[in-house]
This record gives sequence, C-alpha cells and structure tokens, in this order.
Amino acid sequence: MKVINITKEFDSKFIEQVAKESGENPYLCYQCGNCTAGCPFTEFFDYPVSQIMRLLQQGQKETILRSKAIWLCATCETCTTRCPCQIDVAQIMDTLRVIARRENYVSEKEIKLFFDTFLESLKKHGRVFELGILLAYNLKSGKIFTDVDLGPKVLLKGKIHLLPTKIKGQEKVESIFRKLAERVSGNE
Amino acid sequence: MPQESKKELRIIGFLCNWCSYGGADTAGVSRFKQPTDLRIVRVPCSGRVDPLFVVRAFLSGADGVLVSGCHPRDCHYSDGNYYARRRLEMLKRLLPFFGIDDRRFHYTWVSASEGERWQRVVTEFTKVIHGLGPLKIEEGEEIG
Amino acid sequence: MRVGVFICHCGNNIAGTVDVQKVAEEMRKIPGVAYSTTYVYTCSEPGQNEIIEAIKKYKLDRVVVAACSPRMHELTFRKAVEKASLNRYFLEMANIREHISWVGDDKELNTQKAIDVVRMAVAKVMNNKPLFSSSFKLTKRVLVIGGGVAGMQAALDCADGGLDVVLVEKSPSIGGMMARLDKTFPTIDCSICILGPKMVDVAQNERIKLYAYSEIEDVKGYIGNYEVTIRKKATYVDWNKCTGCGLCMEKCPSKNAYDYFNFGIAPTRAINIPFPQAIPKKAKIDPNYCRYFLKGKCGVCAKICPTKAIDYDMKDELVKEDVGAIIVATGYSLMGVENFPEYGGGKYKDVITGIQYERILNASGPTGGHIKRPSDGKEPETVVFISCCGSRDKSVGIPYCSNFCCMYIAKQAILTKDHLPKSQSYVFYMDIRAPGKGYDEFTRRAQEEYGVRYIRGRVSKIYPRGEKLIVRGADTLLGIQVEVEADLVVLANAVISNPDAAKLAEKLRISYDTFGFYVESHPKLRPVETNTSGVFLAGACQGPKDIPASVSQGSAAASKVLALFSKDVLESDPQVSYVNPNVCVGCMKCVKTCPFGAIKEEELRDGRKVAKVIETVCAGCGICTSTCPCGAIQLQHFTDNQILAEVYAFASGK
Amino acid sequence: MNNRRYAYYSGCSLESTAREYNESLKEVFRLLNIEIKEPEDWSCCGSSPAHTVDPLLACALGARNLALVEKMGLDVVIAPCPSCFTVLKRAHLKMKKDPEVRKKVNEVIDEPYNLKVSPKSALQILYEDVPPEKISEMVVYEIPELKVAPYYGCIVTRPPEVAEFDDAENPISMDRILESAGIEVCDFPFKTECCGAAFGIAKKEIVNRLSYKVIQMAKDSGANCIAVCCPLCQQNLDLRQGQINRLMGTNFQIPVLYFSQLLGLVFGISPKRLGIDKLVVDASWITRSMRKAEKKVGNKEKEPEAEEE
Ligand SMILES: Cc1cc2nc3c(=O)[nH]c(=O)nc-3n(C[C@H](O)[C@H](O)[C@H](O)COP(=O)(O)OP(=O)(O)OC[C@H]3O[C@@H](n4cnc5c(N)ncnc54)[C@H](O)[C@@H]3O)c2cc1C
Ligand SMILES: Cc1cc2nc3c(=O)[nH]c(=O)nc-3n(C[C@H](O)[C@H](O)[C@H](O)COP(=O)(O)OP(=O)(O)OC[C@H]3O[C@@H](n4cnc5c(N)ncnc54)[C@H](O)[C@@H]3O)c2cc1C
Ligand code: SF4
Ligand code: SF4
Ligand code: SF4
Ligand code: SF4
Ligand code: SF4
Ligand code: SF4
Ligand code: SF4
Ligand code: SF4
Repeated sequence: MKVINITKEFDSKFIEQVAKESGENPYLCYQCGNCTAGCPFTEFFDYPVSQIMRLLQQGQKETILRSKAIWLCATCETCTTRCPCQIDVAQIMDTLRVIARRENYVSEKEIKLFFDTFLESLKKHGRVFELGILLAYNLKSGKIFTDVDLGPKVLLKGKIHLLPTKIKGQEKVESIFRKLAERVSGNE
Repeated sequence: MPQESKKELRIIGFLCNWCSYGGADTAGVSRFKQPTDLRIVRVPCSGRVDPLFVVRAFLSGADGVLVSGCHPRDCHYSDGNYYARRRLEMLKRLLPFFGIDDRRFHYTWVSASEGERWQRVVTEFTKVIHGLGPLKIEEGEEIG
Repeated sequence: MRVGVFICHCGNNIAGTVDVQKVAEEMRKIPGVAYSTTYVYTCSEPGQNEIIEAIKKYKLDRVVVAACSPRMHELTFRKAVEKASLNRYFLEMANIREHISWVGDDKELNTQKAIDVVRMAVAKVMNNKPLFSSSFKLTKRVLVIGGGVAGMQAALDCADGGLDVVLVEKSPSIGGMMARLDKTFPTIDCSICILGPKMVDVAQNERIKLYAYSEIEDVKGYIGNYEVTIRKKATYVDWNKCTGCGLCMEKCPSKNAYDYFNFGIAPTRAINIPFPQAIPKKAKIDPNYCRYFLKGKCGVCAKICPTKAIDYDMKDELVKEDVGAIIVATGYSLMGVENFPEYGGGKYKDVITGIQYERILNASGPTGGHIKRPSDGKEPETVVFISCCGSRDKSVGIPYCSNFCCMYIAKQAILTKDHLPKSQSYVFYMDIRAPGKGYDEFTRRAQEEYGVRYIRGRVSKIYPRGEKLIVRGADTLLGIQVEVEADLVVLANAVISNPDAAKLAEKLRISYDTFGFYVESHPKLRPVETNTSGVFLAGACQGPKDIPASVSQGSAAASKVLALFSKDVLESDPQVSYVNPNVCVGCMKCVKTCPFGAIKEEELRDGRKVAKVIETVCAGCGICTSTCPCGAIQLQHFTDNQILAEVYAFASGK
Repeated sequence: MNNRRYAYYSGCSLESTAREYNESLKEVFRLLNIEIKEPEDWSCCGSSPAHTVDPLLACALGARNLALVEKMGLDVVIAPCPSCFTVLKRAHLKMKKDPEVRKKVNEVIDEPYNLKVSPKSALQILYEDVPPEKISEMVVYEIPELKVAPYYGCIVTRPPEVAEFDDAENPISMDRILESAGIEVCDFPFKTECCGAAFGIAKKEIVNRLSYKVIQMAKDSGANCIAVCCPLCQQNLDLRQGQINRLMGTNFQIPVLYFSQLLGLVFGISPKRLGIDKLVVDASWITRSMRKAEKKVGNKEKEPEAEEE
C-alpha cells in the first residue's frame, strides 16, 4: 500500500468544499463504523462508507473522487439514520458524486449513463419515458440486451407506454435546466 | 496593540468576580496586550449589574459599556447570568430610544481561564467604539 | 474621612510601565485623601507594616491598595488593616497590574488608566461601611440521601467520626446498584460478599437512623441548620411486625409484578422482599399488581402472615429531622432497552442490558446463576456484547461516556467463559476505556486468556434468523461488514441521571448539568462540594463512576462534613444582602428571583409585609439588588451607591 | 370527519410501470371519501438522478410541482411514490431552512413556491388522517391464507428529520393499516432494508442480490406475500423475481402487492380494477382464497385490540 504524505497530500480546500456544499461537518465523524455496518451496499463498495468519511477527514480528494463507492451509493439513508454523530452521511456521498461529476471523475460509467439518460428524457418530455430510457441506455451502453428478459413481461402487461407523454409545461422544465446551466457557466 | 492615535475613548466594563474578572486577570498574567481605553468595575455576579448602572455610565460620559459574566450554566450563583442576560437584552433594545447606538453596549461571557478570549473581546469592542466615535447625547435629554 | 492610598511597584512589574509616582501625586489632589505613597513590594512584610504604620501615624480610616488583582491579595491586605484596628471592609484594591501594567506597553496611557482606576477605588472606599460577620450554632447531625455504596460509605464514615446520621433510601432496601452486581472488576470478587457486611453495619450502627422506602419531601434552612421533611411511603406492611419470613411472598397469587430489583428480567410477586440480603429485610406490597388493590379481593397475605403485619390501609407518613449538613448520594439510572429499536430492544427477548445480565449471572438472581437466555431458557453458545449503547451518541442526546461499561463488559465476558467454557463471546467496541489501576491488564486478559473476540466497530442492526439473532456490525479495522450469529446479546446501555434528579436538586438548591447530574463546586479542587454550602456530593449522582471512585467520594464527603462539624460555631460572610424595611414595598420580586431561596416574607409589627434576607443562606450574588424596584434590598459591600460612586469617578476622569 | 381534499402528485412511475398502484390507491381513496385532485401539468420530480447531478436542480424540480399545488389552493400533497415524496419534502424543507436556496430556486422555476404545502406519503394519509375503525368498516372480504410481510423500503420513513412520520427503525403504519383491514402481517425485520433502489438497469446484479435478501427474509418470517408502498421496490421484487431466482438458484414465487391493492381486495374492489393481473409473479391464489367476511356486529371484534393498546 502506498505511503501517504499527509503534510503534502492533505487537501484542506477539498474538505471545506465538501463541508460547504453538503452543509455537513466531516470532522464530527468519530469512525464508529455504524454507517458501514448498516450500509446495504458495503459489499459492493471499494471503500466502505466510513472509510470514505475517513479519507475525507484526511483530505484525500483523488482517492475519494476515483472511488466506485460514491457512485454505487443508492441514497438509502441508512447511514444518515443511524449515525450517532448526526451526520447526514448520504448527503455527503451525494455531494461527493456531484463534485466527481463536475470534475470529470467517473468510475461507474453505467450509473452515470443511466442518470444522464433519465435526465435527458425528463428534459425532453417534462416527464420520464421509461421505455425510452431503457432503449437509449441500452444503445449508449452497448449492452443492448440489458433486461430484455423483462421486456415482454412489462409490455404484455400493458404497464409501460410505447410513446412518451409530453406535458404542456415541458418548456418550463427545460428552462429550469437551462437557467441552472447558465448559472454554473456564469459563475466560472 | 498600539492605538493609532493616543486619543482614548471612555469605556467602562462591569465584570463578575468569578469568571470574567478572573479571565481578565488570566489575560494579564499571560501578557495578552489590549487597548487601554477600558476601566473595570468588579461586581460579584453579572446578575448584580443593574441596567441603571449602564444608563448612568452613558449619561455621565461613557462612550461604551461592556458587561461580562460567566458562561451560561457556569454561573457561580447557578443562574445569575440568566437574569443578567434577560435584563441586559431588554436594555439593549431600549438604548436607541435614548438616542444611544446599541452597539455601544455589549454583554458577553468569558470564563476565568479564557485570557485569550478576554483579549479578543476587549480589542474588538474597543474597535467598535472607536468606529462609532465619542458619544454625544442631545442636550436636555433626561431619563425619567 | 481620611483615605490612605498605597501604590505598589511590584518590583518592575508595575513600575516598569506605569508612572507610580505620578499616580500617587494625582491621588493627593482628591479631597479626602490624607496620604498617598508608593512602595516596592507592598505585600511583603515590610510593605504591610508600612500600611499599618501609616494608618496609625496619619489617622487613616480608609485604605486603597493599588497593586495586583484582589483575587490575589485582597485577604492579605484585609488582614493587615485589621491589625491596625480598622474594619477589614474599609479596604479596597485597585488592580493596576493584571489589568494595566501587564496588558499595555504605553506608559503614558497606562498611567492615565491607573489614575482613573485608583480614583474609582478611592470613590468606592469612601462609601464603604464596616461589616461584621456573625456566628451561629450548628446541628451536628448529617443527612445522607441514597443508600448505594457511596451513601453507605459516607454514612459509616460519619458515624465512625462520632456523628449521628440520618440515611434516606428511596427503594425498599439499601445497597443500590452494587447490590445487583454479580462480581466486580478488576478483581472479580463477589459484589454482595463485600457489600453485604457493609449493609449489615449500616443496619446495626446505633448512630445511623435508616429510613428505607422514603423520600425527601422538603428541605428548609441553611448550612448548620436544616430542617428536613421525609416522606415514608406506604409499604402496606407494618415493618415493626414483619420478620421477613417470606411466607406471604410464597403464597401471593399475583405472580406477574414487575421486578424493579431484577430490572424486569423475571416477574416477582405483588408482595415481595426485593432480594435475600435486603436491608431492611421486610416485605412490601406493590399496589399496581396486588389483587386486593386492583379488584378489591384476595387478602391471602393478610391471612398467611404469622405476625399480622399486613395493613392495606397504610398511608404515607411525614417525619421531620434536623441536620447540619447533607450528603447527596443518589446514584444513577440506566437507559431503557426500548431505546434501541435497531437492535430490537424490547422486541427480542434475548436482547438484554448489562444490568439484566448481572442478574442472570448472579447466584441469587432469577436463574440461580445459571446463564440461560430469557426466550427459551437455553444456555447460549455465542454471546455478543455491544458497547456504548446510547452513550457517546449525540443522536440520542448523550454525548458523554458512561465510564464503567467497557470494564463490566470485559468482566461479564470473562464470567461467561467461566460459567460456560464452551461459549464464545464477542465484543463490539469503539474504544476500550480502562484507565484505572489494573484495568487495562484486565481487558487484555479477557482477550488474551479468555479468548473474547473484540471487534472494533459499531453494530447497526440485529434481526432474528431461526433461533439465532444476527448481529450485523462493522469491523472498521478491516473495513468490512461482519455478522455474528448470536444466542444472546447484551447491550451496555447508557448511564443516565435519575428521573427525579432535577426535582431533588431544586429542593436542595444545588445545580445540575444538562444531563441531570449534580454539579460540583470545582471539577478538580472541590469535587465533592456543591455551590450551596453544607451540601456535599458522593458517587454516581455527579456523573457515571465505578465503585472505587464512588466509595472514595463517599469517604471524601464524610471527611468534609467532619471538618465542618469540628467547629462549634460557624461564621457568616457579611457580604450579604440587607433589606431596609422602611423602603421595601413588599412586592416580593426579590423573593422570586433569589436563586438560593434566601429571602422570605416577614410581617412587621404594624402588619406590613416586607422582605427579609436570611443571612446564612444568602450567597451574596446581588441579583435581588438589581431586581428590587425601590432599591430597598442592598448587597452589602456592593450597594448601588458604592458601584455608582465608581461609575461617577470613572466619568469625572474625562 | 374526512372529506378533505388533497392534491395528488402521482409521479411518472404511477403513470406507467406502477399503474396498478395508482389505480388501486384511487379506488381506496374513493371508498374512504378521500378527495384527491391532480395538479395540472405536473412534471417529473427528478427522482434520484437529479440530486446526483445538482442539488439545486432536484430542489427546483420538486419546487415547481409544489408551486402548482399551491396555486390549486391545497395545503397537502399526497406523493404515493417514496422517491417523489422525498424529493418534494426535501425541496420544501431546504427552501424553508435556507432563504438563499429559496431565492435561487424561485428564480429558475416559472411560478415561485411559498412554502405553503406539506408533502405526505399515501401511507401517512391513511395512517394519520383515517381512523382505523373507518378502514375496518369498509372490509367485506377476508383472506385467511394470506400472511403479509410489510415492506416499507428505505425512504418513506428515513431519515426521520425529512420524513417526519412513523418510526425510522421500526415503522408500523403499514402494519396497522393492513391489520385494521383484517390482513395478517408477520414480524418482518427487514422492513427498511434497501432493495437496490434505482440501480435496476445500471447495476442489475446488485439489485438482484439485495432484493434476494428481502424476499428471503420475508419467506423466513413466514410470509407468503409482500406488501409494498414504492414502485421501485415493487419492480425490484416482483419484476426481477425471475432474475433473482436464476442468479441465486432460488425458487421464489412470492407475490408482491401494493398495500393499496390488498386494501382494495378486502374492500371488495374487483381484482381487475386493482391491476392484480398486472403483477408479474402470479397472485391469483390470493383472489381465489378470498371469502366473504362475516359482518362484525358492533365493536365486539375490536375490544381485545383496545385492551392491548
Ligand atoms: C451492569 C453493571 C455492572 C457494573 N459492574 C461494576 C463493577 O464490576 N465494578 C465497579 O466498580 N462498578 C461496577 N458498576 C458500577 C456501579 O454500579 C456504580 O459504580 C455504583 O453503583 C455507584 O454507586 P452509588 O452509590 O453512587 O450509586 P447507586 O448504586 O445507584 O446507589 C444510589 C442509591 O440511591 C437511591 N436513591 C436514588 N434517588 C434517591 C432519592 N431521590 N432519595 C433517596 N434515595 C435515592 C437509590 O435507590 C440507590 O439505592 C457496574 C454498573 C453496571 C450498570
Ligand atoms: C504532562 C502531564 C499533564 C497533566 N495534565 C493534567 C491535567 O490537565 N489535568 C489533570 O487533572 N491532571 C493532569 N496530570 C496529572 C497530574 O499531574 C496528577 O494527577 C497530579 O499531579 C497528582 O497529584 P499528587 O499530589 O498525587 O502527586 P504529585 O503531583 O506527583 O506530588 C507528589 C509530591 O510528593 C513529593 N514527594 C515524592 N516522594 C516524596 C518523599 N519520599 N518524601 C517527601 N516528598 C515526596 C514530590 O516531590 C511531589 O511534590 C498531568 C500529568 C502530566 C504528566
Ligand atoms: S456512522 Fe457517522 S460517526 Fe460513525 S463512522 Fe459513519 S459517519 Fe462516522
Ligand atoms: S445512503 Fe449510500 S452510503 Fe449510506 S447506507 Fe445507503 S447506500 Fe450506503
Ligand atoms: S501586592 Fe501584588 S503587586 Fe504588590 S508586590 Fe505584592 S504581588 Fe506584586
Ligand atoms: S409480611 Fe408477614 S409473612 Fe410477609 S415476610 Fe413479613 S412477617 Fe413474613
Ligand atoms: S393481597 Fe395482594 S399482595 Fe397479598 S397475597 Fe393477595 S395479591 Fe398478593
Ligand atoms: S465506558 Fe466504554 S462502553 Fe461505556 S460508554 Fe465509555 S467507551 Fe462506551
Ligand atoms: S423587591 Fe425590594 S421592595 Fe420588593 S419585596 Fe424585595 S426588597 Fe421589598
Ligand atoms: S444576594 Fe443573591 S443570594 Fe443573597 S438574597 Fe440576594 S439574590 Fe439571594
């Protein structure tokens, strides 16, 4: 394992940024491990969530933003509910993911792709069009056959629309996206 | 903390014997330099500070009044500082009616071990008063 | 008026940055100042003599010493002026060292500041009045509240020192938490074997008057002279007749009463003696479960009792005792198991608390000392201990550490292995806190010799699978999730204050912290005193602590009381409030604000009601003085006039 | 009482994959005299993808819909889908707490939101606003063979500061509602364990493994049916049950119904209208084993329950 030179590699700006954007204080964490103990995704994470918290306290920006864990977190709120220090851990995970996306660290391409596809659909129609998301996702991910086994079940049961519903207010939704995008680029 | 000009303003402080007076002593023992404008009156408890003292101080020429007691819950007399807080908060709201900027009056908590905090309190408060300049009360105004 | 002013150089400490000569000169200009001088070291013996001489020579009647902080030398100089036959309250100090010479470098400004401050002291001293302390008698009896190990120790030590002791215990027997324990760390000696003899000593000591199943109703008075009202709660059994034979308990048909002594681990009878070694060993009826009280019929116990001790009509009784000091040793409570829903507390029978496990381990407990789990009575093979349940957990409002659970977990894990050699224990912990003598060695032994598996991490959830409980936690050292299949789970539940702690504190006028634990005078230097003189603390009522610490405090509190009672009279501090009955309008605002209950209503001969300060209770805070709308109540030595004199002197320096 | 009017934000899923939730809920509300009205032209709440991109976006998407409700003059909006519920509630709380956020969000949405709406889940409405006796009164069928594992999923009650409803660790609202309707529930320890949530498409295997644990626990707890209140849970447990069986080598055949479907059944609404046939895992045995409930006389049946309370 690599030796970390804490003096040099301690990124205090990163800690401040995460604290500010999440509204949570990472130093409140005393490493009890309750979040990791409860997190249903621990077995799939590369770093369990308590270690993400520890890496954050140690200012290890690169390691965190490259981790898979921050993408695999499903915001199930178990950690937040059980943290004895009342840290909204899920909020911190969310913030880390937002920062990772912003700074182009994407260690779980499929998840990002799925989210992107979802929002694309939302932007385009005002509501999401589930079949469209699935098809678009399959096309873009190159995994054409994801869940094809489920297709007939869903279609036969008439549960999914074949055509998107577009709401009247679609432009209004699109304008939310646009204004927020402008705000970001305006800031930079 | 040398003053820019030697012109001092008149600041009086009421400090409780157990905490803040001790805190000011601690600052002294640790040689934490402070502006020289402040004069200190020792009282047993911040709860002993009658709002009247503050008003009289202003009317007879003070430019700033500081009250400092024990931290809430640390009061030597169990809840004297709560009384103080309630009363002094009320006073602060009334001061503008006497034509006195309420920033000229400040109350705070400093414990006997907080020499550094005392230094900060004095320095900052003095700065505020210098920012406001000498107090001029309209002539003829009297307090009922 | 002839004031003398003495400005101290303190070597170079003051004279270095204050022009002391100039200050002395300025003082001479004040009308009423008869003498003003400087000296190198005023507190030294020649310095003090200088003052004494000057008082005589210049007929001074007031003295101001401008030197260091009064917190340092006020007493020194008070004694000095007293030697010159001046009342000690005719001395004032001006602090020109800590507040001036040490915190400012500019000599000119410092000197000006010193002149102002000394002038303020002169103004004040001119308004000073002579004050005299009065002496009063005291009752040399002590009240001990709480009969746990701390209270028993205090009671026994006081009795040994020749004092009469009144011991009031809320529950039917003394012994407290320690009486429930099986063995004690770090020596693993039997708890009741070392406590039992002490309990008997308490019962047999002629100087100790025990009120069991009693509570403090009211406390009046002040140090040296308290009048305490004690409520003897109805037991429905005449304890003068009851012999503790236990026949009633055997025959009582109401078998599902809650067992407070065993923390509900098994039921008891509506009439019961809490445990075999109970002191006093007397029966008591719990009317919440007794059929006679609930349904109006039964009466079995009354029929069976050989001494006819049962009395269904018994009422609470109030008795009064006079004492001169009070030791509070009311101990602690424990957070209920239902506070841990993620662990299935209250839902899964085999999730229990540490104290319940003590009862299971205990030979006189409900299982006769055989480890059987509550659900099906089977011997557990795997026992999981979880530390810090509720403690150090801000989300439930308890940020503090419960102090002794790390240790009793290690003890219980060792005892589990002793009882069931084939069993395996696990401990989920965050830190192991074992700072006492022999303590760390003890927790190491649990791991090294007894093979207890310590896992560093918290437990997040417990759920059943078949007969097992799955304990899901984290091993943070490995960074993984772990599961243990347990038969029994023991929670080290948080130590909390007694539910009635605040109520008792208010009766005694002592302070308590946010968590309901009593506050000592000084955490290091006066650990068993309170801010109310005459009231002392011992044991876990001040905060979680183990037996050695509780016993030390019991002895310490006793020694404080003995020291207090070594005097025949007490002297009061005259810096107290005084009501001028001619000015007082009887609004009683002061009565309501005084935090010490030192003011009472008094009827004058002309029928007018006015306030009156009980000098011995008044602590001298002056809150009443700033409350009184008429200026009728004045804190001596800090009167409105005295403080305003300083304010005006300050203003005249403009 | 009742006859209150609520806004009803069905959300995208209830328009498609979770249609049966939508329809069964509406039937149940109708029978209980709960009047609902959909905001016109509502848009998607953004669900989990939105907040992983930009917290403001998530807030804005929620706020836009809350503003629509506000315009209708209603103060409570029912969001049956927990995902929608959380987004709406968080948007509301965030804007309430932080004037800065409020300002920013109101700048990007078409109509400003003035904090006058409280979002609630369908469970919360049925638990808090409908007396249990009223539910019991509606019952006309009983299903004696049925034993239900009430599965709440992660976020209807969590975190407690957001949900402000029921108990985060051991929720009981669904249990009580179903019990009032004469349906037997089992003690189910995994009420709030996560099924894998929105990762069905991107991380199928994770979802399958997590959902497996939930189904297995339901089975171990003696349940033969799982009740849910979340479209994602339903999809993961029902639609993917076959995938799970293949991956884990199990042979689950446990129907996964919305709690509203179960209520509808005992209230006597036709299985077809409740969309029972839309379930992937066959639930026809449930409808087959239904039988007319004996009409309760007076309050006799309820007495023992009252004593327990
Ligand atoms: C599971 C467990 C295991 C432990 N094991 C050990 C161990 O092995 N070694 C060790 O050193 N420590 C151990 N302890 C700690 C030990 O219990 C305490 O240190 C000790 O009991 C403190 O004694 P105390 O007298 O201060 O308080 P307590 O034992 O709580 O006694 C207080 C007494 O005051 C009475 N009382 C309360 N309120 C009132 C009132 N208002 N009026 C009158 N009476 C009142 C109570 O009824 C009680 O009798 C253990 C604790 C637990 C929970
Ligand atoms: C770095 C450090 C920091 C600490 N900080 C804190 C703190 O912040 N808070 C706190 O509570 N505690 C603190 N402590 C602990 C604290 O020092 C002790 O608790 C305390 O000093 C113990 O007091 P004592 O009187 O028992 O022993 P000591 O202070 O050791 O005094 C014993 C005295 O006995 C004298 N003596 C020894 N042998 C003989 C002999 N044969 N004949 C005559 N005289 C003898 C010694 O010269 C000494 O003067 C700290 C300790 C250290 C090392
Ligand atoms: S539960 Fe909270 S305190 Fe514990 S490790 Fe996780 S974030 Fe830190
Ligand atoms: S919110 Fe994310 S990190 Fe927290 S428990 Fe759920 S999946 Fe794990
Ligand atoms: S009286 Fe105080 S200031 Fe003067 S020499 Fe003594 S210590 Fe120093
Ligand atoms: S009440 Fe009577 S029967 Fe019961 S223990 Fe006392 S003497 Fe024995
Ligand atoms: S009267 Fe009460 S206490 Fe006595 S035997 Fe009957 S139930 Fe028991
Ligand atoms: S003593 Fe140990 S188990 Fe108890 S609260 Fe403190 S650290 Fe936790
Ligand atoms: S507040 Fe003043 S006037 Fe009122 S009762 Fe007390 S002393 Fe008398
Ligand atoms: S000085 Fe303080 S303690 Fe004394 S009577 Fe007044 S308020 Fe009470």
